[in-house]
Amino acid sequence: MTFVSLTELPILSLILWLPLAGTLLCLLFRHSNFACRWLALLTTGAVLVLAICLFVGLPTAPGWLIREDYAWIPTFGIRYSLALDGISLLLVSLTAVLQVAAVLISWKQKEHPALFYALVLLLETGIIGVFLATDLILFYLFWELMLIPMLFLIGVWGHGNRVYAALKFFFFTLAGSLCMLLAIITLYLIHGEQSGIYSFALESLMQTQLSPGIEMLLYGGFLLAFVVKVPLFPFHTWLPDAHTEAPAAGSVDLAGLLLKTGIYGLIRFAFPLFPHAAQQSLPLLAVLALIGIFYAAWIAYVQTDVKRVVAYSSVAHMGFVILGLAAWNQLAWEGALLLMVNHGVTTGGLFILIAMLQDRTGSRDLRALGGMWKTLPFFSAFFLLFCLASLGLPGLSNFAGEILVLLGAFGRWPVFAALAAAGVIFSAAYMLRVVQGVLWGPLGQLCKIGDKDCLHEDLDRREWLLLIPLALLVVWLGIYPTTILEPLRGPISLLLQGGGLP
Amino acid sequence: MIVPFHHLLVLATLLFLLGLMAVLVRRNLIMILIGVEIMLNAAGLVLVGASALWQQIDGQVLVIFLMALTSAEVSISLAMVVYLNRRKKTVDVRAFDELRG
Amino acid sequence: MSLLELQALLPQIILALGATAILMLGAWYPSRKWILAGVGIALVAALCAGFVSPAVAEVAGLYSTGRYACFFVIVWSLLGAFSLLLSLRYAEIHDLPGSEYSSLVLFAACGMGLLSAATSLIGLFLGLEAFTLVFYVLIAFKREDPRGAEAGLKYLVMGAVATGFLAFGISLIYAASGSFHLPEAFVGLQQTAGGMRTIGLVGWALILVAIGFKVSLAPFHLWTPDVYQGAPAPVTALLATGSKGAVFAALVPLFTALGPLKADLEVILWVLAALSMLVGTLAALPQRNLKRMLAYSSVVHMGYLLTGLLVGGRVGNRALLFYLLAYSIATLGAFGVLSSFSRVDDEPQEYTDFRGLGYLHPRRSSVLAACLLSLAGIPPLVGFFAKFGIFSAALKGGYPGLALIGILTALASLYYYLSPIVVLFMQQRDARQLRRGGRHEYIVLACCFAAILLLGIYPAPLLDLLGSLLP
Amino acid sequence: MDSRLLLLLIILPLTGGVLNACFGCRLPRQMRALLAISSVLASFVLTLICWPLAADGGTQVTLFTWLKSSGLQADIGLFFDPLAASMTLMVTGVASLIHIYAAGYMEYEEDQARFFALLNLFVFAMLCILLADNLLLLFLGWEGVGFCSYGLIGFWYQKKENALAGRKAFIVTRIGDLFFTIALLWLFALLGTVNIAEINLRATELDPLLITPLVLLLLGGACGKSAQLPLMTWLPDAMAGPTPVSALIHAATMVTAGVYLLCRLFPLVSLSSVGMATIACIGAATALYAASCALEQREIKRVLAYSTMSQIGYMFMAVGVGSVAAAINHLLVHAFFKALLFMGAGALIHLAGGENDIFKMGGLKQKNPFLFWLFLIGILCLAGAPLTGGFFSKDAILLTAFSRGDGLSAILWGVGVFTAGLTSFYSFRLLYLVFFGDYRGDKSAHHLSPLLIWTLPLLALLGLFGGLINLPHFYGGSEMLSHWLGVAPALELPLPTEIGLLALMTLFFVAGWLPAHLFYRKYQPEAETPWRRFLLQGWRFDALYERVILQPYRFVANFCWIGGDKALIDGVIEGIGRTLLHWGGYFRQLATGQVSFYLQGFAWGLLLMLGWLLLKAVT
Repeated sequence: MTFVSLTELPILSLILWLPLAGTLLCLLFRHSNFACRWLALLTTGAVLVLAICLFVGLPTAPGWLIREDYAWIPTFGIRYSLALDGISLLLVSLTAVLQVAAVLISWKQKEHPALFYALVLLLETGIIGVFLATDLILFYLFWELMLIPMLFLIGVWGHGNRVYAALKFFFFTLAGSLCMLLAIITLYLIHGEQSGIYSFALESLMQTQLSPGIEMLLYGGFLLAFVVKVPLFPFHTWLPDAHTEAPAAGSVDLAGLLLKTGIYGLIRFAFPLFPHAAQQSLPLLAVLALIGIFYAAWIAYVQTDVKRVVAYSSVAHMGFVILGLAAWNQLAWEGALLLMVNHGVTTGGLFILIAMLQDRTGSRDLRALGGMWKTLPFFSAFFLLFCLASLGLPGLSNFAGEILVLLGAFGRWPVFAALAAAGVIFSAAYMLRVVQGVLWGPLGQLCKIGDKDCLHEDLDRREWLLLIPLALLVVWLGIYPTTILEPLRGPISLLLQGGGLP
Repeated sequence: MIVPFHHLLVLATLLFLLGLMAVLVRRNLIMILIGVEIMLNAAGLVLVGASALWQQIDGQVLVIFLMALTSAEVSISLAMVVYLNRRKKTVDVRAFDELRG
Repeated sequence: MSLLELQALLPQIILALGATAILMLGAWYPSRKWILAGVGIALVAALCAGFVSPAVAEVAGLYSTGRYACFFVIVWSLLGAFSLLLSLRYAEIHDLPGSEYSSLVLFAACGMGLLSAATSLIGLFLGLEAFTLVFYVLIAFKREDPRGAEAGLKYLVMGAVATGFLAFGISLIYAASGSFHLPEAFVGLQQTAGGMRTIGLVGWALILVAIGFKVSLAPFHLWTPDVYQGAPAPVTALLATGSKGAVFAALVPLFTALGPLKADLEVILWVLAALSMLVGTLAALPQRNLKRMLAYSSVVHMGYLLTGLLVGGRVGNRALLFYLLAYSIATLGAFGVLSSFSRVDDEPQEYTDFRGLGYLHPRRSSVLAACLLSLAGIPPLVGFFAKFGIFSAALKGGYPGLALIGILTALASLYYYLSPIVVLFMQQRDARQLRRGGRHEYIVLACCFAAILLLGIYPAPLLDLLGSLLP
Repeated sequence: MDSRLLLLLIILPLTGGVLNACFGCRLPRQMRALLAISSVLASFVLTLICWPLAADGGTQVTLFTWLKSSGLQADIGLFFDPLAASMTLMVTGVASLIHIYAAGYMEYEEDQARFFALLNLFVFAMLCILLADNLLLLFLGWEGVGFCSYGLIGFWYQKKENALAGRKAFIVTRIGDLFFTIALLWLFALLGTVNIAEINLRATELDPLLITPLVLLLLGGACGKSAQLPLMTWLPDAMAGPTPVSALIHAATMVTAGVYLLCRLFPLVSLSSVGMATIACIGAATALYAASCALEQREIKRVLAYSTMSQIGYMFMAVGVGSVAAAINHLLVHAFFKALLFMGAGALIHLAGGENDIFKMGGLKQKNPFLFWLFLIGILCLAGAPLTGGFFSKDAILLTAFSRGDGLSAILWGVGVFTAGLTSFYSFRLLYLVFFGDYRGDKSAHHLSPLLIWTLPLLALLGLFGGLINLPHFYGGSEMLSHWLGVAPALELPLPTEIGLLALMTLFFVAGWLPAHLFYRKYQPEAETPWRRFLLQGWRFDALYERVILQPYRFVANFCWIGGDKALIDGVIEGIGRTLLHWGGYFRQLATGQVSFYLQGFAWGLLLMLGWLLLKAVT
């Protein structure tokens, strides 16, 4: 597929609304479990195909690659404008991949399957929308659109303390985003008064002249919304609860995608709109990121719930990403975005594996598990691989991102980078504790040898299908990250120059 | 105008306050309704006076409307009083506090 | 009053005469089918308002017949029709007399139409009282229900006192300015000085008390939860939407005409708005009764609307009207679901009644959830753009404090809006029997749902329309 | 010759490892071992073929660019120079032998595929360290060997201690890696490159003040991997792994990676005299410490583990006193004889029926005299018996230290000589306890695969004659290795001094051997004394670290979780929520249900409004 033919279709809209169409169809055929799950798979698969076409077919250029722009609510100056550059392309692709995984991992969903798949698809629309929108209100719309499906996914299909977790997730993120809404409106009004044109378009709003105080205030609003989502210490406490209680698909989406929307928001909106305030905030971001790296790694070490460990590890990894952003140079940013994608794949994979584990043993408790390599060797091999990737073993995906972040960050914050490197030790500590608790040792309390319940089945065909691509991705991104770094280079250098847009 | 408007205004205000006091202080439903009537009549008084003051008929028109309205209101409220009395054997408003919180 | 003026007031007359006719005929042929007839009459009135262009701009110096007024006549007529549709099954299972009920609702719609069209204080008074009197009856319409009677009593007493305030306030303003007609009344008030001006302002304060009661602004809101709880669900729907909306619809031209006088009232309105938002939110937080929660939440919404009113101007008023419609649709939907869930013996109100209902009745529960989320202002539902409009108007109009309070209360409001949703979808299913609804209810709910969604995704036409209605 | 052949060096073991990992369980049993052995053997042959490429400053070859960003360029690129070549030859050679040995040793294991996959991957990672042309690739290998070591130590994972030992090894070495990482980051920040050759070339551009901390950081990395003080606690525990693993990873190759790193970056390292001194001191201290611990160990592999630590201490000392050739020479010779010793120990353990404790062995000489002779060669090399490979290599180190002539070097030399005596003592203690006297164990011998014996003689020869590769002129040698590596030959000392030192060394060897001969030739049970227990437990460093590092770590972690996350952050946020609900309760109570009260609301509202208007009218 060539560049020209791609742009002739409204391909961005297509990729954006396809999942929504899937949602509606799922609700329509809600009485057939079979139809719903295949619909969900087909839809996410179609999105994946489209995303791959884009990824392969589009050139690596710094600016927007494709744009769509239509009037929507002229009264407020809101436009339906979508645009895709290297960064969004990458994240949309990640979304497409992980959503297929999310559908596959919930293939045997028994409770209200139609609603479940519908919500997963709706979530996909929301996430892709966030990555594509360039009108601030449109962006906000998708930003909030992600919340409701996630709320339901956690609240309805979650584990034990799900309602608490769901509401906590919802309130944390919403508190942040309402601040952002206020800031967006203020910015819009200031811009309108200055130029006479009331518009929410990113390009226009970037031209706004702001006094330092106001800029800082508005930036604070944006920042709050995004760092809660990322999440940065001390706004992270929703995450362990949400990740832990969410069903598998929910955890995958949360860790793999929702956290990324926060980072994306920072680099696409918060930084370019308020360049001076952003510069001033970098030390703060770096400090918080560093605290997060340590703090989360420490807490992860004493958790007994596997999911909780992985959840806290996400906080630590996101700390690395933010540290990279705070370093504000090409190297660190490329690393940060790379790490973001890598984290999506590895943590997504881990959550998938934990779901499989829970399916088989009914437990996620490190104290009760153990010796899985004996009964589930293939599962265990994958588990080990993803854990190693997560702890940053060179040659697997996360390392490439982490080392770039550290190399870049060292140029600006040598001490912070050196300390952050220490975080890698802690990540080894808690990750190996998980490996120890799940794979090694004698068979856990849950099963004594000879127990009939203990004869777990190793991976079935669907699970192989699910894990192999992810594992390949983990290795591929580890040894040949150029695939991703290449398209990122141009957009990042544009963003760093402060222009941010072509 | 024989009576200065200010005097009338003072009288009406006093009437209104009296009515209001009745509404606030009394616990008997009938008494409260009578208080309301007094308040409305205070309004009527002002309207008539103002009508005279401005040499217009509009105020008096409203007074007529007011009277019609009062009668309608009274008929409804008395029906309600009868009904409530039949139900709880009392016209003390304090008895009706099942809905709260 | 000429024939032309009658023709100009045709929609309201259709409503009033239709109501009378139904009342009369119903005495001879008692049937619940009269409710459907009422629906028909309301629709005819709406059509009439939409397509028959009035010959005169103002009727008797009381009512405007402009596009603004026509629009609201249509809205309230439709609301009346919807409310009647909601009542069809409800009246049947609770054995309510059809013709009386139908005619009362039509009268109420007529009164709301008149109120929205009022251009003079007399018109305002008459319109307001026309539907207030109707509500005295409607709220206590379920005679066998003690809660209904108590609610009726409370509304009656409070309403009567409020009427007293309103009448006295109007009379004071008239005394100060010498006119009931809107621009003149205020112009007169401005020109007078000293004592008379003070009297006028006192009159305003009294009117604000009455209005505060009608739309339940804090601290005049205390009746709201009790009455909502006691009244039959379809009546509550009408009460929560029409009776408040019509007042705001009337206040828009009133405040536009207010001119510089507004400065005197600004602080009072500011405080009322802020207080309503805060008090309503806080009181709604611990509620476990859906109707009472919606009552308190309506107090909050009135605070938002008042913010829009305070900002005024084209931007503020457009935001207000949009918000008003968004609020009305969502509230109608919510109460519609409630009334469709009601059975002979019970009407679900407590959250525990809704446990797990989401999977028993997925469609209606979804509508309820959508309505609640729209009220909370979650995109892509209409409530979002409504709130967005109000907040941006507040910021633009120089009320960042109110915008901030608005944002904070919107955040807190999610707690009480989500609670019923959590109960509906995230708790164990109750084994209790189904709650079947009627076809007519489904029509209303479908309309509400569609409106919530469509207006949420594409509000541009409605915004343009509202913009064109405003001067 | 096509330089791209070099790439095959690392690709072959990688392929073998990956194939075994992915499809090993589907392959027939013999195929797994065969695959692994052939891939490593092929690498060995290839090294020999490629040998000429190392001459003339070496050959550089790139497979593809791994990481490329502004200013950073890290290739999957190899640099084959004499240093790397000699190490590669040793590693592939020893690894081939150990693979063959392992095929016999692990004959009846269940999870052979995992074992050989990890072993092959280890060779791949080790070769990455040796051949990497940039620090990032080196780091990849560095962590890779760490992981493989982790996996192999915990190979018998069902015993919890094994897996824990693997974890300990991984994490402790990772602490060292942290310093290495920081050094890497810093070097990149200073020089803008991670290419090793370039760093060495441009090291002189660096601010002298910065070089010392950089060298210390590199030393930290090396300490972790090479089990030097203070990061040495993992190595004795690592003996939980299968014996071939101990032989390959924890004796011959991985643990010497630290030495290799320092040699690789020697042009940089040598710029800091403080750094060099620290390296030498750490080496000497570890040598002494480990030797003292080895005196009282009861398990055969732990004795060897401490001896390894001690010998690596010598190598560090060599680097520290500036003699790369001596270090590498000792590294190579040590690799041969230590592999020999470990593999022999493995065979002995089989002979003793899986028994580890040397006090429960004894008399094994009769069971397998051939093994005894092979083991004896290893012991002699370790103890530094004159004219063995171990003697020459160790002597070269001490000689260099002595010849430097400053006070510190003298002390180092003294420690080295004393440690040599200790080494001699514990080596013979081991020998006597295992081979002499009567069999004290109660288990019957396992079947001994011929592979377990016949891989040893070659190593024994290499160990015995390893001294020849860098024989000083004094003995009539030509210092081949020094020339090959292109470093300055050792200093020539006056003849009498040389002879005096030689005599001294011999004296210390005998001084070590004699007491061992007296005490242990005939077995007598030993009473346990606190002193012995102290040495047995490695000076109780584990307990110290537990108290000083691990317990506080757990405390902080728990504090952050319970005090920070739960109590503080969640507490504040939930507190806000609860407060709001609480206030809400008050506002809710306002709706008393009493109409009169509601009406008062009207009155108060009105009053306030009127009050305000009045206030406004007045002002």
